[in-house]
Amino acid sequence: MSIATVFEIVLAAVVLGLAIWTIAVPETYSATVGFVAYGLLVALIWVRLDAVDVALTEAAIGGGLGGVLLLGAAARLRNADPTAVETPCKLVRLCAAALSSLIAAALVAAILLLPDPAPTLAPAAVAKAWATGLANPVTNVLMAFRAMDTMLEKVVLLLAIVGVWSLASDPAWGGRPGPRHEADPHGVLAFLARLLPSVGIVVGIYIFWTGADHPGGAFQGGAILASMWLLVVMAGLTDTPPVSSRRLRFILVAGPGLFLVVGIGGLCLGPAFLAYPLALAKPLILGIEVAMILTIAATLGLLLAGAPERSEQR
Amino acid sequence: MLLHPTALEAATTTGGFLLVLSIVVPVSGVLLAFVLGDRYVRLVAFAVVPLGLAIAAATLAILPQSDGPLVYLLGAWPPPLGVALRGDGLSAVMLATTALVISAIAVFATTDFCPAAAETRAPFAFWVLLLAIWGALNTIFIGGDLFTLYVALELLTFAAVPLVSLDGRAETLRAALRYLIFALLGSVLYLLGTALLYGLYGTLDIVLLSRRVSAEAAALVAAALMTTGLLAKTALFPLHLWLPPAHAGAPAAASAILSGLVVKGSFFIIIRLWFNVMPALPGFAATQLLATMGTAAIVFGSVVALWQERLKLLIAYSTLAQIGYLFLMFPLAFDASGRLESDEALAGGLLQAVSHATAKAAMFMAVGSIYVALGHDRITELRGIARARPMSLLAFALGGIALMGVPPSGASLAKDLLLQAAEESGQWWWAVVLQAGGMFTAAYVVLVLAHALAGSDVSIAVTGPASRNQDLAALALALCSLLLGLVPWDPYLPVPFGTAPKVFGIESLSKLLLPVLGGAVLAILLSPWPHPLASSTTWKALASAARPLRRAGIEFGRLVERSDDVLRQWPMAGISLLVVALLLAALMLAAN
Amino acid sequence: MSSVTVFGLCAAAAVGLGLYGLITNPQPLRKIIAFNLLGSGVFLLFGIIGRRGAAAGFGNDPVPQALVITGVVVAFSATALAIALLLRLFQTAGSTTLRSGAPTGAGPDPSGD
Amino acid sequence: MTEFLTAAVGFILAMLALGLVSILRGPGDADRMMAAQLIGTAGIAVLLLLGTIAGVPAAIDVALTLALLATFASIAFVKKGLSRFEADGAGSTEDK
Amino acid sequence: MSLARDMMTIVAVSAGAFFFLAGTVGLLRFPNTLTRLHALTKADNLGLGLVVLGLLPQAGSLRGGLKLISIWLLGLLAGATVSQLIARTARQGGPAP
Repeated sequence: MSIATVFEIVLAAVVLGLAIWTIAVPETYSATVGFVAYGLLVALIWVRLDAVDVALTEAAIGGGLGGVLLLGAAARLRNADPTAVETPCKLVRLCAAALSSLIAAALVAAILLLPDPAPTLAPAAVAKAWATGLANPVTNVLMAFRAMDTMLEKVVLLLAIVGVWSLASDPAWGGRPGPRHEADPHGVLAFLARLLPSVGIVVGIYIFWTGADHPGGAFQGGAILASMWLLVVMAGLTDTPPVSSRRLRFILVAGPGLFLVVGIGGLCLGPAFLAYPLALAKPLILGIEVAMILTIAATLGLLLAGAPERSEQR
Repeated sequence: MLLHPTALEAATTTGGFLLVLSIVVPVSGVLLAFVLGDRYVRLVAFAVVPLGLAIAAATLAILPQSDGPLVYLLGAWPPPLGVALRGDGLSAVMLATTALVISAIAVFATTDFCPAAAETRAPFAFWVLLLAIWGALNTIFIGGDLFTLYVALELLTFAAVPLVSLDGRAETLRAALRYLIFALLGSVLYLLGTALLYGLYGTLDIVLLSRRVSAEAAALVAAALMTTGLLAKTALFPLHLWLPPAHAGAPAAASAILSGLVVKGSFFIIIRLWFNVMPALPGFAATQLLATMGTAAIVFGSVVALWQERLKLLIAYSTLAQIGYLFLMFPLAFDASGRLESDEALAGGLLQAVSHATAKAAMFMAVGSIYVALGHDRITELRGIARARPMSLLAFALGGIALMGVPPSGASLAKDLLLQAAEESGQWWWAVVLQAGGMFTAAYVVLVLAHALAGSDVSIAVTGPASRNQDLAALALALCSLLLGLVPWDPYLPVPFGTAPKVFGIESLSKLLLPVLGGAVLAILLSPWPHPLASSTTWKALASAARPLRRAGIEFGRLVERSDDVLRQWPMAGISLLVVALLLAALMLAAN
Repeated sequence: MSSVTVFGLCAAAAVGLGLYGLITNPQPLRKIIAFNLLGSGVFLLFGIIGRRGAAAGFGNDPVPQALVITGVVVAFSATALAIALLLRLFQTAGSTTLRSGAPTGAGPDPSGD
Repeated sequence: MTEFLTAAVGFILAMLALGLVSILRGPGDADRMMAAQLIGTAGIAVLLLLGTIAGVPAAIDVALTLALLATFASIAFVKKGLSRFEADGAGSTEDK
Repeated sequence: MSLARDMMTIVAVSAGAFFFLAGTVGLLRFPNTLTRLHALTKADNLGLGLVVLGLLPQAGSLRGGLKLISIWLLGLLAGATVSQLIARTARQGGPAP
């Protein structure tokens, strides 16, 4: 057994240990902390699997924004643990455990039975990369070959926003999402909120820009920008915009909107819907990505902020 | 006209752009409505509705002239790298149904969700989500790639869940959360199967997959997981814990969308999976399992429906039963070659889905109007509604009659086709279930009508205004469902020539009377509610004769209701889900 | 044991654990966390499938990677929506239980005919 | 060289696992937060080493992202912790 | 030249690993929150710093080196801020030191 394999086994064991802790621990807050740590470590697995684009996404979501989302909820639900009585009886849990392990076992069998050599689309993706002029194959798949999925996924994000907003109370509609944060303007948090975003914005834009040819992209960059914005909000230096703001709405649809416009352009003038003319492919894709990074940053930030709570007039 | 594995459509066909438009138009509507907000949301929706109808009509018109399904390669990239949209007869029929039902719902909802000058919450969310559901469903009906279907499925869920909790009451929030989490569980299982299929065959394109799949263990595991996930989203018994509270708690227009259309999305993907991707894989036993669950759904759904106090819950449970009815097509499609191939069964199942979509949406709308009129929807206190809201009650009745399978309704044609398939494949037991299903449907419709029509001379205080638009929308949809049997289906669905029902004659009379009488008997035996005619003397004589039977019926009903309560507990539903997945996998493995 | 096998086992275990937690834990927030765990298992499965398909100079097939990125975004939005619903439910009802308040009609005295 | 780095990665990972034990033990939230902080830092170190071993320069970008977002997560973490103590009436904090 | 670089890497990374060990042991063994915090912040910053230092010779490009250093700086900044916040929290709400 090589030292690399030992390392992989240790990594897998730590990750699994965290997963078990997350499921088994009685207290919700601890489970949440466990899951955040799990998210951080899964990013390591992705690097090990040579899927750096996914590792970036996982680091941004699993360890970062997702963690904050879950921790925030856990903190707000601290006093809501009266469900112990609802814990199913031992027999039910035993049944569930047995059946879940059977499913996992079936999955293991299926994984071990996967064919060798494995089918792959990597050569096809590389062979067609000329059409976009971008060297990162994952970006090519996301923005060209499977552009439809990416566009629909952005609509999913928009619907999540609509869903979250629709939970507002009627008087709060049109107001600002989330609680107003106030912090000592000379405190540590405010200090960090002034310093870190400048670094974060550079990193976010770098990750986005490098995504054309190396791992990275609009989503990962957008997630970083969103977290920086939230940091500033949490430090009380700025406030969330009211949901009725037309400008905000425009930013929220800019990404899928531009995607759609370019797609329709391809339908009317070019060869097909979502097809890019050869000479313009790279600038068009980058343009869509610029719109998308704005949309993603705003969407992710607002998803974390929650439903409108404070009405505009006050 | 159906997707066929032998013909590789490597190029976009003429008219393929219609497929793109059927996605792009509603999605643009969503974006536009979101940005404009205020009072423009409804305006955008009403601009999209005629466009959508026109696109669906154009698709229906152009498909028979094309010598295969319509195909559109997105970005001109051929699969497996790219994603194709494909529209066959099934897609065209579903596209048209969706366009029709959404239009009717839009008309119905104009007054309920009237945007004010200053933007308000509910109308904004409703109109945006309505368009989003349209876009998601259209994508599901024409998506040619299993992962695109996954994204569309999630789009559908994300649009449907907020509709449930639109009025913000605690119980609807709870219903929405249950729905969301269970639906997410379902879609993760679907995605799991997708991952395995990609690992096996290196593509997720439906046509390419259908040519590559073979009966390998991993493929069967994938099929079982995907099917189970979709069943959870379709709410087939016993995975229905989320459906009754979600469908009954939502505002009327939203319920109509959820019950009529949303559950059809995941059902359609099951059809694609079993009939198009892997017709040879499931095997006899797995199809029997699906139909058995369907039968249980019919019994449970109908009996529990008869036990409901509230009309909306009754209809929600009726949806449960009708979903079960849809799954009877699977064993009947199984022919001697060991593949899912029977055209009658496929056409019958899809027609049933179409009839249910139209009829159920109409019924929910009608109940919405009744609710507004009475201020409640308690079944035992419906008397007098026939005079106060004759149009609403008529829409409800027509929808119910259409669902029972009375000619010339679509359900009747569907039943004929399925019965024929049962006869051809020698599975007489499903013929029995098909007949019984019609009677069960009749039972709760008759029950409601009996309560509503009893004492129609009583005049009641009406709390809310009547809306002509709402009644017309409901009535139009109900009529549509009732007349579906007269539509010439053969360009789109493999309906054998000459099966169009005769509207008049002894045969059709028996088709009317059989379910109605059977349903009346069932309603009397199984419903626990005091009957409005209970004071008449003939009734008393009858009742004393049938007392032991009725008592047994009541006991049975109570048993069913209790077990339904248990099965709707979260841990039980979760365990059922895993059991279904494992059973399906085991049966498929055994068959191959 | 190759890395594919090790992480494959890890993925399957995450799926099993996620399913178990989703079914047995009564707290909605814990269900949401379990769903995320389940999802991450599925994404890992895509990851090892892509790893097996390493070719053309890439250590991981780009198509599954793209699918995972799309999937992660969808799962994140689902989590956000679920948590918003949960918080709103807690705010309105004062509890987070998912047990339905018996929406079925408790039948009246059935013996009355 | 690769062997040495892999061993170092394994060692730091083992330390990280031990840090997890301290998450399990608690006892207070402050300790859990510290443990999470440790995991974040150790995770970044492991990532950097991994990237060097496998010759994946982009791993540095992942580490950079992680460093930024882990900071953000810890702050949100502490902030939530603070608002809780505030609710307990334990005196004024960073939050006003 | 290459040998010298490798030597530096080995020494620095080993030292970094040692500090991680020290931090973890401190986290596990020290009696109360504030002392544990003390152990942790030392280990954190020095451990990561030394690993970064060790990897600098292997970075290959100026950009890579700059990124490495900025990661360390970010770690320092975060560690300092967060530990200060934790310390306040622990002093006010946690068990007495």
